[in-house]
Amino acid sequence: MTEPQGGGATPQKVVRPDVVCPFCGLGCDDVSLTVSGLAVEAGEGACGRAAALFRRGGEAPPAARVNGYEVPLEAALAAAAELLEAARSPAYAGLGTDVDGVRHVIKLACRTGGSVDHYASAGLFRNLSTSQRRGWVATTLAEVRNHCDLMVVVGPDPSEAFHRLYARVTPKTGRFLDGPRKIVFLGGEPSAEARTQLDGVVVETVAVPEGGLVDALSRLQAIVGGLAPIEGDPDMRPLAEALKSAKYGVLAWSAAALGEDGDLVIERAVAVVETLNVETRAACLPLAGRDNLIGANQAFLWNVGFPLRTAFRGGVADHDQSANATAEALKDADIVVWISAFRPERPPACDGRLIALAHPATEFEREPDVFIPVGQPGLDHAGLVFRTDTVVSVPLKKHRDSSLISVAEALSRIGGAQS
Amino acid sequence: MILNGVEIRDSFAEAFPMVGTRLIITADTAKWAMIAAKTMTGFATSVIGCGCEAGVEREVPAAETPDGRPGVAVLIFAMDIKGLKSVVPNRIGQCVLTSPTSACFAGIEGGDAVSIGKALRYFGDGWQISKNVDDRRIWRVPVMEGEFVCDHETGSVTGVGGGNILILGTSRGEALAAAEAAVDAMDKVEGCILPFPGGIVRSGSKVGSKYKGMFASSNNAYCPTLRAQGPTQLPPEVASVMEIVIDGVSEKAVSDCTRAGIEAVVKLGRDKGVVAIDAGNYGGNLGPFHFKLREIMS
Amino acid sequence: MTAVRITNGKVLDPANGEAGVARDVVVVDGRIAAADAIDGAAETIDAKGGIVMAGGIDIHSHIAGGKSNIARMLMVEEQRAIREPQGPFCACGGGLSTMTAHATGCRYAEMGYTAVFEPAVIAANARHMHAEMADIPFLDTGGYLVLGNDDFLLDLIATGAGQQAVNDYVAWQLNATKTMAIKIVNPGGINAFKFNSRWMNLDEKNPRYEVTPRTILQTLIRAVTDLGLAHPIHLHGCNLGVPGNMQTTLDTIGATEGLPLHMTHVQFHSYGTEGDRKFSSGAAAIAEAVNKNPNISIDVGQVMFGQTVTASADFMTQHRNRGIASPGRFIGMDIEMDAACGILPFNYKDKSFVNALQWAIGLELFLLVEDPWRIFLTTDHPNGGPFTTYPHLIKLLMDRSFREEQFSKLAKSARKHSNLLEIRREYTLEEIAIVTRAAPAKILGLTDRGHLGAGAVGDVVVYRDDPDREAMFSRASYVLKDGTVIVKDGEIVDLVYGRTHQVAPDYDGSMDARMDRWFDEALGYKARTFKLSDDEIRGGQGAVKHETVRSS
Amino acid sequence: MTGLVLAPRGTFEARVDLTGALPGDEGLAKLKIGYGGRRAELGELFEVSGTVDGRLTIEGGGAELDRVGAGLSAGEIVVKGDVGVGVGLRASGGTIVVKGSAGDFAASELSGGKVAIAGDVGARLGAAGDGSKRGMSGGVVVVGGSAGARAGERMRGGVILIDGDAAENAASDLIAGTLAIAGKLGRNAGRGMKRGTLFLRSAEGLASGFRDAGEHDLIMLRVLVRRSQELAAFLGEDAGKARRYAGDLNIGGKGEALIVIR
Repeated sequence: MTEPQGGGATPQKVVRPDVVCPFCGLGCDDVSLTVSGLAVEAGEGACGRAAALFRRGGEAPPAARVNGYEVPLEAALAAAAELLEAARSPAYAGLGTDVDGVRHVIKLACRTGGSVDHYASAGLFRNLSTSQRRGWVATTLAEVRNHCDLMVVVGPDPSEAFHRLYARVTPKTGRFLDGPRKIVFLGGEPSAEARTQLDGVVVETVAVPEGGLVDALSRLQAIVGGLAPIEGDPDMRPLAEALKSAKYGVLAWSAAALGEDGDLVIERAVAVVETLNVETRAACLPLAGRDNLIGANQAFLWNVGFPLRTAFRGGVADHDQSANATAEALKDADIVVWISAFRPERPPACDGRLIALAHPATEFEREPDVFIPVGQPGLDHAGLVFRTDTVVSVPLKKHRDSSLISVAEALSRIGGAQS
Repeated sequence: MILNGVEIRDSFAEAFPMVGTRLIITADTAKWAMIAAKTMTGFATSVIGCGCEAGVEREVPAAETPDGRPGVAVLIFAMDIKGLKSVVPNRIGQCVLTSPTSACFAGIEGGDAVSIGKALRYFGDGWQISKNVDDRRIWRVPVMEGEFVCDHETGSVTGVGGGNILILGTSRGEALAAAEAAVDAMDKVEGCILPFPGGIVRSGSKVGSKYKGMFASSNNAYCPTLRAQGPTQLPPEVASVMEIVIDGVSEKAVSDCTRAGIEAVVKLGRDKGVVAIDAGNYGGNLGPFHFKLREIMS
Repeated sequence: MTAVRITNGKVLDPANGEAGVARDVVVVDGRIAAADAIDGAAETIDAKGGIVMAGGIDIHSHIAGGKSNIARMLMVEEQRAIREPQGPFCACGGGLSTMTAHATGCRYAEMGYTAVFEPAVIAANARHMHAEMADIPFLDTGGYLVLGNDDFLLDLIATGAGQQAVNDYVAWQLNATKTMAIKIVNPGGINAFKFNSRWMNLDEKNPRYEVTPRTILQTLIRAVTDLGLAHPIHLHGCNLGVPGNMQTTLDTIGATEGLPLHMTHVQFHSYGTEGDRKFSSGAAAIAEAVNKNPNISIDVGQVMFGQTVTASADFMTQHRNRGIASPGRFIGMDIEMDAACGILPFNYKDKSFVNALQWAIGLELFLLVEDPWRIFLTTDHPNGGPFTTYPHLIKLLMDRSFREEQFSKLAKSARKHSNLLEIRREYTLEEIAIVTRAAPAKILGLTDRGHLGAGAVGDVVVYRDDPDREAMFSRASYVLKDGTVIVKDGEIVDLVYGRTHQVAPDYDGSMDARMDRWFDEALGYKARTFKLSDDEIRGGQGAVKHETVRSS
Repeated sequence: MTGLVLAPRGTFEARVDLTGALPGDEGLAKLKIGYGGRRAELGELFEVSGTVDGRLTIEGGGAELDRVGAGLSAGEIVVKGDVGVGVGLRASGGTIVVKGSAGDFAASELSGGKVAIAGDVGARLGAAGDGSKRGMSGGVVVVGGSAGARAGERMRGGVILIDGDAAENAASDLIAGTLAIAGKLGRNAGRGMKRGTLFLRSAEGLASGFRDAGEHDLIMLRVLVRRSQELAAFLGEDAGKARRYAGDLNIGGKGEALIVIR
């Protein structure tokens, strides 16, 4: 598996095939990484975004900093512990970490109090708005791949965020398909790259006027349910008929891309699927999974009982999706613990103190009070992340020796120093 | 007891508990409110044959009705709540829902609830709308003329049915005139209705019959033409008897009504052909309410 | 060396024939030793007036995984209403029918349970299951892998690949998912629902593969027999919850042809169609069949009244039931060419004819099946009710007058349809010890658990001998896990973690190549990504691997 | 009769969760409440005076005070200032009077009683909370100022009156109930409405699925103004005629928006 290259001062070049990609939530596991010392280059299998996110120069990672001064890691951890000890309302934000990191966030937040949210959770909560209220019939990537003869993409093309979506879930052939697969973009347009992936698939687009997706889906819901809604643009009758005669229709969307009314869009899409399942088979494919968002939510559910956007006060958890959203929590927080191990995501502006357990390449608008560079799960250390379909989780492995500690370890040591 | 020459016999009306409710029927005009009210209380003289006893209680001024339009209060009585729950929606459905511009509201609170709009809404075939304000639900049922508005339900009360007076007159004409005078006065008492035609029943009955299956039959002791053929309650000068039956929401209402009727008759006096006031009973063992005429008039 | 001596108690250890023997129980370094193995002990527990038993074992309780998380999400009201109090050993969890991992461990431990097995691990979700089980304190765990609706298997059977290939595949999956037994849920039915079939009877052909549930069942029974798994096929049969399914259940027993089969939550599979409501108890006939067929064991899946949430891989059935969800929510999922799930909140009411009769049917089964070694105490947590109702259930079994008092509260229509009052049997303490410990250990092949003989693990419980058996089994006086006292007077006093159990039967290496191809083509990712490694189990601790005939 | 009085001991440095602080609670000072990421005794943050008699007055108030009157079933709470999120959350009776403004989710899932807020309210007035199918189901809410987005979302009963404007998506997916808005509407009001009534001054801002059903003399209006003081004040005591818009017809809804003709 390894290909030793060169020698002497040049670090050995190692090619690691079939690396699992942790970023978007599709969980592609055919990425090839070339690692030379600390330098990393993604090759075959990596989409553009994965390639950019995996790429590392050969330089040593930055040291930890306190108030802008480089300090030994131990000192930074101690400083973080001290700040948290004094904190009144911490906000644990970002949460870009593996399941183990999330476990440790829960443990620490349980002690220090404070709210916890993931930076990319807007889409998740749009999905939850319906799944928690009324439920849904959903499906997973491989089911779509083999069963789905008609996929309706609701809203903007999700492959903007999930680059290899169609190659993964709607290849030209599927095990149970009798004819060609069809994909309808409702209120969105496939990107040029998406069209390439969709070679051999019948692609249609149904244009929807700006802001008209909720109404269009309302009409679709009404027609599928046997009602006769008012006429509107677009005419939803053909799509309703197509879905009713499909063997396994799938409505897919990327909740993050649906905007403020996304929850209403999703509720209607779910209702369409619910009604279709009375007579035929259909399912939803809700996509939202960036940087282990789903894994963080899953770990919250089994450990705390609540989804993300839960706050701890004196060890008691309280779930409130609006009050504990990062943007709201920041208004009240006197300290923000920013966690972003997968990518150099910038922390949001805040008035309080800032502890950053962040990707070494993070560029801060304002120097954090404590900066602890952390390793990337699936590159610097092993870990577990969940795929966007919530069922499958994928193991991440260590692929280089960087000395960067994991979020879990950093938090564990902060917690240890604190008590 | 003799008042203005009229004998108040030492008798009593024997009455039974009945379950009743009040409805307020409104319309664009008093005329149409009354038509709806009269229609829905029609054919409701006796529970024996009609399933209920009903009548107009009073006209309600627009300022007092739930929708500010002229209204009529009606009372409906049945033998039990089950019976009431069946006749009320049925009568409203056939006679008020259908009557131009009408609306129908609960006129009594408390007691077992009797569905009105709750039952009638289905006429709307899914287009009905409910509005719940101030913890009271109303239904709006679309009809060709506009919307039929109806309260969700009305309350009920255990009242008294079968209060009565008998007017013994020297002629048919005089007995009727006296009975009409009584009805005019009794109509003004709130909480009561006189369910028979024009408030008067000329065929006051006794319980039972020689024929199987007949629950009531000619009250032969008060039939003037039969006075030679058995025990009679009629002195020789009496040639005709009229009865007024009273149903009321309470014992007091029936008692007040009884008094108002007797007073009106007494006012006419013996000179106008009224011989005596009597009342129908069954010996006092059947009905729990006894309206003793002399007590009422003392 | 650490040693604990439990003295002055009466030892109730049916596996070793001890029924109330006054002797010391000594645990040395986490294992039970002979009473005279050491002089004295570091710690002595005075169990005066107490009953000493092995730690309880639940063979069927849905405690972890994707469906549990969906249930938690769906029942946010319950999570809000029931929060675990903060304490030195308690985390921030909560719930009842949707307990968090931590709360699950605590509540089981307080009742004296030390091992609980998750009966429905969907292969695609196995990694999640293990991650979650690692966060359940106190309990030994393990999962039963759901097979029988997976397209690969159905394809093997349909194409006549042969028993050997099936065996290799089953072994490959057990290794990959680190599970300890095979569960079948609605054989072939979940798969058929993906092709829009709404019903699946024992001899009905799958619309795609033309394979019947009977064939699937027989093939997998043969596979676990050939592989030498201790636990027989753990079957959730066809037609769950359907009136008249007792015949299916009887036919299924017939289909085993004498080979071992464990039938789970049989209460849900014991319905007749008699009476004006076309719903009646089939418990007597089922119990009779169980009594006559020593190859059959069952757990009951008792229904207990109150709010719960039902979670099952049986999407076909759950979808059929979606209209009776309370509160009205339903989540279903088709999963990865593998299985599915359906989660549906439900409120069992004693005034409901059907629910009341379900309650009675469960008790009838408990009381009519004669051999306590072949029946196990379960509510199919949380499907029939949360496991915290076990003490109440034990009282129902042990106390006839209490049972009759509860019976009198049922809907009258249901009372007329049950002959529960005619059954006089009361469980003895020994029988309770069998159905909650000794027998579960035996049916799972856990030779060092469920008893108090020398060499067994130091999972020991002391109960106060309270005539109110519900009170007695609600809060153990002492619970030891691997020799550490974790519960005292019904309260958690220490935090320890159990182990995960698995089997790893050998298989022909060519199955690896076949599975690589299958994953690449059908699943769209790599088999090597799918396979769990030892370092993923409990933070790298790995699982306890149990011997099978074909062990690696 | 002053009842219990809570006077803040100082300015709040973090959000205060007043869940459980209800009139009639003798031990109010010892009540554990959320304060930022901690828990504190109510008495640490407020000076508690007065006697229990069914009334609770909060002096000063503040936008940090969350869930004031949450779960109230009887009695009266008066806040002489602003409140934060969730005022009157899931209350079933009693009266809550806020002299200032309120945050998001005011009167969310209210099932009875009355909530009066003199100033503005945040988003999702009377709406369904996380995971709940239905919003406010009964009671009366009167807002003196304007309401944020999604006022009355999934509401299924009761009456909400907003004197000022309502931001976008008012009455989204409204199931039943009455929502009256005196001011301007943001976009998409009534979208997804299944049933229920909106009282508006103009149809501007109504979602695209509403259609004009013409002017009507509605007996119902005469009844409503006689049964509800609040609606009488809003609609005018002589209300009778209204222009009716039916919607949301995109989804086969049977709701209505009524513009009363004065």
